[in-house]
Amino acid sequence: ADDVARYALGLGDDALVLAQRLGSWIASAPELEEDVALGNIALDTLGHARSLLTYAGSAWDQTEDDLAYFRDEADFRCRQIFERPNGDFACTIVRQLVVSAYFTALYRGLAESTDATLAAIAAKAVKEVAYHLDHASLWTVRLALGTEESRRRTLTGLEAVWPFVDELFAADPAADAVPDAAVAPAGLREPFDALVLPVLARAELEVPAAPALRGGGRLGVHSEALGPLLAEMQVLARRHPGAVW
Amino acid sequence: ADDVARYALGLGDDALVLAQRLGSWIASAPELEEDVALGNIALDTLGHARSLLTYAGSAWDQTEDDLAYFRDEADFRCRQIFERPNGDFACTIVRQLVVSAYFTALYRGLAESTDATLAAIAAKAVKEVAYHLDHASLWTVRLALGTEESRRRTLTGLEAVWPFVDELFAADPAADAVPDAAVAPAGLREPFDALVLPVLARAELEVPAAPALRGGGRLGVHSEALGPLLAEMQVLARRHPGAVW
Amino acid sequence: AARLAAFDALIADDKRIEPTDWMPPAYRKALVRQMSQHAHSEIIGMQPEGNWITRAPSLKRKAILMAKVQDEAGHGLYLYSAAETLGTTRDEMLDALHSGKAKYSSIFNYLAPSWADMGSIGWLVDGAAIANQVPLCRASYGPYGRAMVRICKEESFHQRQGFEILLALMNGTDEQRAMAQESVNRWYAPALMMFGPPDAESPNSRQSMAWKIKRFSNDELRQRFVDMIVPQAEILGITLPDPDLRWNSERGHHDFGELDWAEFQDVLHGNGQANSLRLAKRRAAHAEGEWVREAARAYAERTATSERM
Amino acid sequence: AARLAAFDALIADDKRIEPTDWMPPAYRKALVRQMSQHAHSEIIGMQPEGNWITRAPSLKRKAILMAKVQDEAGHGLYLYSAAETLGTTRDEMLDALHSGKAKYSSIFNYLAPSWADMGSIGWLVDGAAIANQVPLCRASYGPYGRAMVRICKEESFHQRQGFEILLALMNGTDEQRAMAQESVNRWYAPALMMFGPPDAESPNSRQSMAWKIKRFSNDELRQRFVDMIVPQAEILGITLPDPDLRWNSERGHHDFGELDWAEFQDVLHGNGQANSLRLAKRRAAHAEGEWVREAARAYAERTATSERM
Amino acid sequence: MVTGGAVKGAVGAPVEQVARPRPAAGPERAAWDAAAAVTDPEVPVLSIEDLGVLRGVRFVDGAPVVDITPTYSGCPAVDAIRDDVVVALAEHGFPGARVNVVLSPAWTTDWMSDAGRRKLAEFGIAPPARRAGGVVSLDLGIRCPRCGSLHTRELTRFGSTSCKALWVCRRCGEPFDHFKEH
Repeated sequence: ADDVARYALGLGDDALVLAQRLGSWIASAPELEEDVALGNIALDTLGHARSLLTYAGSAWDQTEDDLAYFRDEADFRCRQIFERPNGDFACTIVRQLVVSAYFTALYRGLAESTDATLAAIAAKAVKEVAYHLDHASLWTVRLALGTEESRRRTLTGLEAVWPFVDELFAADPAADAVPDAAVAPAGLREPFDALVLPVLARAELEVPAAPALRGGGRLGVHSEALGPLLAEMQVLARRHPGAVW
Repeated sequence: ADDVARYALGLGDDALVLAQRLGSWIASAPELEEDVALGNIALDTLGHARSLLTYAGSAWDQTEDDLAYFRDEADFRCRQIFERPNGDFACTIVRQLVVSAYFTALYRGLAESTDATLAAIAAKAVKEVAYHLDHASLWTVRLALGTEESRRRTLTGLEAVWPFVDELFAADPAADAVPDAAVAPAGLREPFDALVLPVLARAELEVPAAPALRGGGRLGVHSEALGPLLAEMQVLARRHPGAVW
Repeated sequence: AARLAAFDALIADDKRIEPTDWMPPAYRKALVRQMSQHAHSEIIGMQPEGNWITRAPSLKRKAILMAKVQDEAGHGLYLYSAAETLGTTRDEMLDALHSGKAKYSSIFNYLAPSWADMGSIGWLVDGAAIANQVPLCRASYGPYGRAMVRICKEESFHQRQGFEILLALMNGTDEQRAMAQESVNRWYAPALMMFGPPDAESPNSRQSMAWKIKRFSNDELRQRFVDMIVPQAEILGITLPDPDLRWNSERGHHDFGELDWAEFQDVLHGNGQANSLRLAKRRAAHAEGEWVREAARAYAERTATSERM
Repeated sequence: AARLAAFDALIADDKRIEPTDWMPPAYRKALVRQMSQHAHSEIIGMQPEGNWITRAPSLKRKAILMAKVQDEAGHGLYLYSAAETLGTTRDEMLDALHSGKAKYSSIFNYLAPSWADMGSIGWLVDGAAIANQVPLCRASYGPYGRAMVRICKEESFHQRQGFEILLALMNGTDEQRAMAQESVNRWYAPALMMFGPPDAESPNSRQSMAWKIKRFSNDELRQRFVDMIVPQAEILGITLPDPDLRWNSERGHHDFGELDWAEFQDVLHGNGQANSLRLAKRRAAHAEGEWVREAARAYAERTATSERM
Repeated sequence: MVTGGAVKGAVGAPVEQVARPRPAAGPERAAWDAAAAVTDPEVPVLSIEDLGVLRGVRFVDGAPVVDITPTYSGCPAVDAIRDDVVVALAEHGFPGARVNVVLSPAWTTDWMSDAGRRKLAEFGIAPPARRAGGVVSLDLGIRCPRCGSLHTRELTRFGSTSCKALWVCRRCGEPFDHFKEH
């Protein structure tokens, strides 16, 4: 149970940190429809985080809030792509394209997990992330083929996000420890490519040549952007230790 | 001493919060010269904050760091203009124009204070803020008369900043309590106008018509931007209470 | 004249006017004004709460707050669409908002610097909004009335959540209780002023009531609201900041103190805590999104063209 | 040929080459490469530290860090100006940086996620930089040598401040000590690799030494650095993460373990922790500043024109 | 082999069975009926039974245990429903109820009862279409709940709550919510 919990923790952190990023779009989106859409996607993602963290915490007698609010940066296990600042709308959309495709592949696989709870969480989530992927795909094509400026911004976003893609499929000791319950990250590359590459082709975008960054989020190595994100997320809870909200 | 300390605290908070804002420009300025300039101005301003907070704290047996890191939002006494997010370069420059003119008027007056420490701090600071005012004036004119885009941005910045101007000259109970040591805020309006209005005229900018906001920073009423600023500023110090750095 | 008579008859019968029906220009104008102001309030109202999403102190509260703000965006969209049936486009309404010509609810010109404000906004502000809006479910204009039915149901969930936030705080530590009380102290009077000036000074109200766009007077609604929140405040254990507040058994209502209408006018005219902030943020979001909307237009045109070929 | 002989004689005499002197094109090219790389390193190097200014745990440390980052911007400016005396403009050098053609010190492709990294960067990274740079104060190209004299003085102040940050942490709580050790564990090997590959594998070095742009070999400088930091680590009470590190009384130097040069090459070729991050942030700052630079140009042109009239 | 006819059968009765595992009689039935009256706070015309959110009622050591399932992972109404179920049961003489949130099998709009669909339409929300063998039939588009026209268009797929999309009728102009197939 402890091993499965560690695996769930990594997945939960990915979703939590992404939801936190998406949450700051609200009331700043380029149109009202996108305020709704990004809010909706953020909420789904937060829902996945809550299910996963609650499950992880159940092994250690900790609540989702203990895990979200009272761990320090080095104890977080999110992969670095989820920590990326929002940037402009194009940058957020490209990040959403990548992570929604990754989630789709992941949750499809995880729905077959021998761990009944993970399988149940994934089976619910997979339907939701399919919508997120649709949304990101639609906008990627629109922005890439819209105006000169939107294309330029989409390219900049793609270049900023892509060096973090490889890390998604890098080894995860927590996954290796529970091969039946977990989905092996390396095996997700193919279904991911099958989801993302056709969208890039439709958008007339090439996979950037820039080399992959080293990553290491699953080992507690984080980009410099996570610290300030956690500072804001945790400030109120930590100011009132033990309080119930 | 307690009354003077309360007055110094407000002035110190103004400078501290502004320095924190300016500090996040570094490594993001539009040209290297401005990385240097904004860094320099931030550092001067932080220096004023430290002198004022150290002096305020001396009345209560507290260090500058006790005051900066371990007070909550409602205990801060900064006026709201200093809390304004940086926005783009034009917005920062317009804010700098306003606050540097205010500081110039303030420190000139304060250099005549009956309180020797305040007078000494002000006498030093007045020379530095004169440089800041020069810098902001130069850029205000340049941006206002540069390109169409830079003028548009300057106008937007001016409209965003100006509703906070009146608060600078609103009553401050801490100042009223020590009329000899303090500079009466209302008396600063005239010298402020004398410094700022000619710059606006040179930049062919009009004083915006938008009504003044209510303010209340000296009473602990803050804009919604201060909370996140403090979350980031205080996070590390609060994570290690009692530590020496 | 026949059309006007038909219109008046529909109104008198408590029947609904539909988009394709004839209506007096002044009726149409009043409706666009009221519906777009309502929509603007929803989207400006996202700001004070949106600002707390990243700092919500538990994941459950974060989820609830996200859902609420998303709801408000959805209500805004819904109301703009309903108003568009009157022949004014959303772009026109947004332009009026951005230029400062159109109003939004003055309540959002107050600041929300405390987490407890998420509770007060839900309990008091949404509560007052519902009290204002429930009668609008019977508004004579069909799309508006039907929109309000759905919106009111969802808003009452918001009010309940706001109440629960305050309840959790009042059951919490001393600091949390103080936080809740301090916040209610700030929001109580502004919430009461949300019903508008006293009836004697409210010129627009009379015509709106005649047209059954509006169903109760400002003072009636305000009284109803006070009567509703007093027992709720008792459950919370929170003090409403009005020394004159007491039960009047003769009237069968609570008496309450004079409100500071000068302050109300002040905020209405721009001198609030946040007026220019709210508008500046809205304008900035719109301006920064221009390239996105342009790209979407360009792409739509391109695909439309290629489909024709 | 006479000019080349004169140039060689100046070099042989340890005299300085000045901007107006003739110099071999390859010498000029090597200088521009080295000086601009140095300037780029200063400005990219602002990023990992700039990220901590807003969170520095005391006002004193905040001030020191601000001053340091500002110093780096100043050094960058100074070095670009010195390099411009060789006929290459700052814009050209920046374009080369932004397009990825020009290099900057690979050390900045490591992340600085901990406050203790502000100590390690000062003590180890600036320490290694100084060890690299002190000999450059005697570099044959006048403007470069003179720039380095000034820069080295300021950098040694930075090193001392880094050391003090670590010293405060090591004198602090258990958590602070662990923070310091963890950070030094990460920075030790990368700092040693700042002196470049082993002499046997460093092709550019030989020519640079002949021209007296460079004065000591990579391995000589690395040894000198290790000998310097070992006693400093003892004062700190920090463990340098190298089990093979020990004093060799025969050599009169410290022996130390093999470095992982495959990792070095990996980072150099883009697969570090932060390569594309650093470049993306630099590019973004430059792109977002375009309208400001354009406005300044437009204004300068306008005033120049009006002055002529 | 499943024939076309058998598939049709599967869309009818079996789906209804999964949707409402209502106990036939006894205290389970009484407790079920008490819980079934609780409404979804976000779509208050629907009871949690209509929605298919109520999954089961049993008694453990004399106390009722109610299984509910969330519609969407992030749905914040779950906490309110949980509280309301406890109160509703207590009011009907079943104190000390526990509410258990089950995720599997994942909720689907196919579990929404016919009564629920009718109530939604009356409320002005276009109900979700039934799937035939797991495939959503999008052939006809969404019917305007006001005028019944199929000449409608989606304004935004993401609506005020996760379960809804915003549509507009091209004929009568009415904006309306559509409860999305899920």
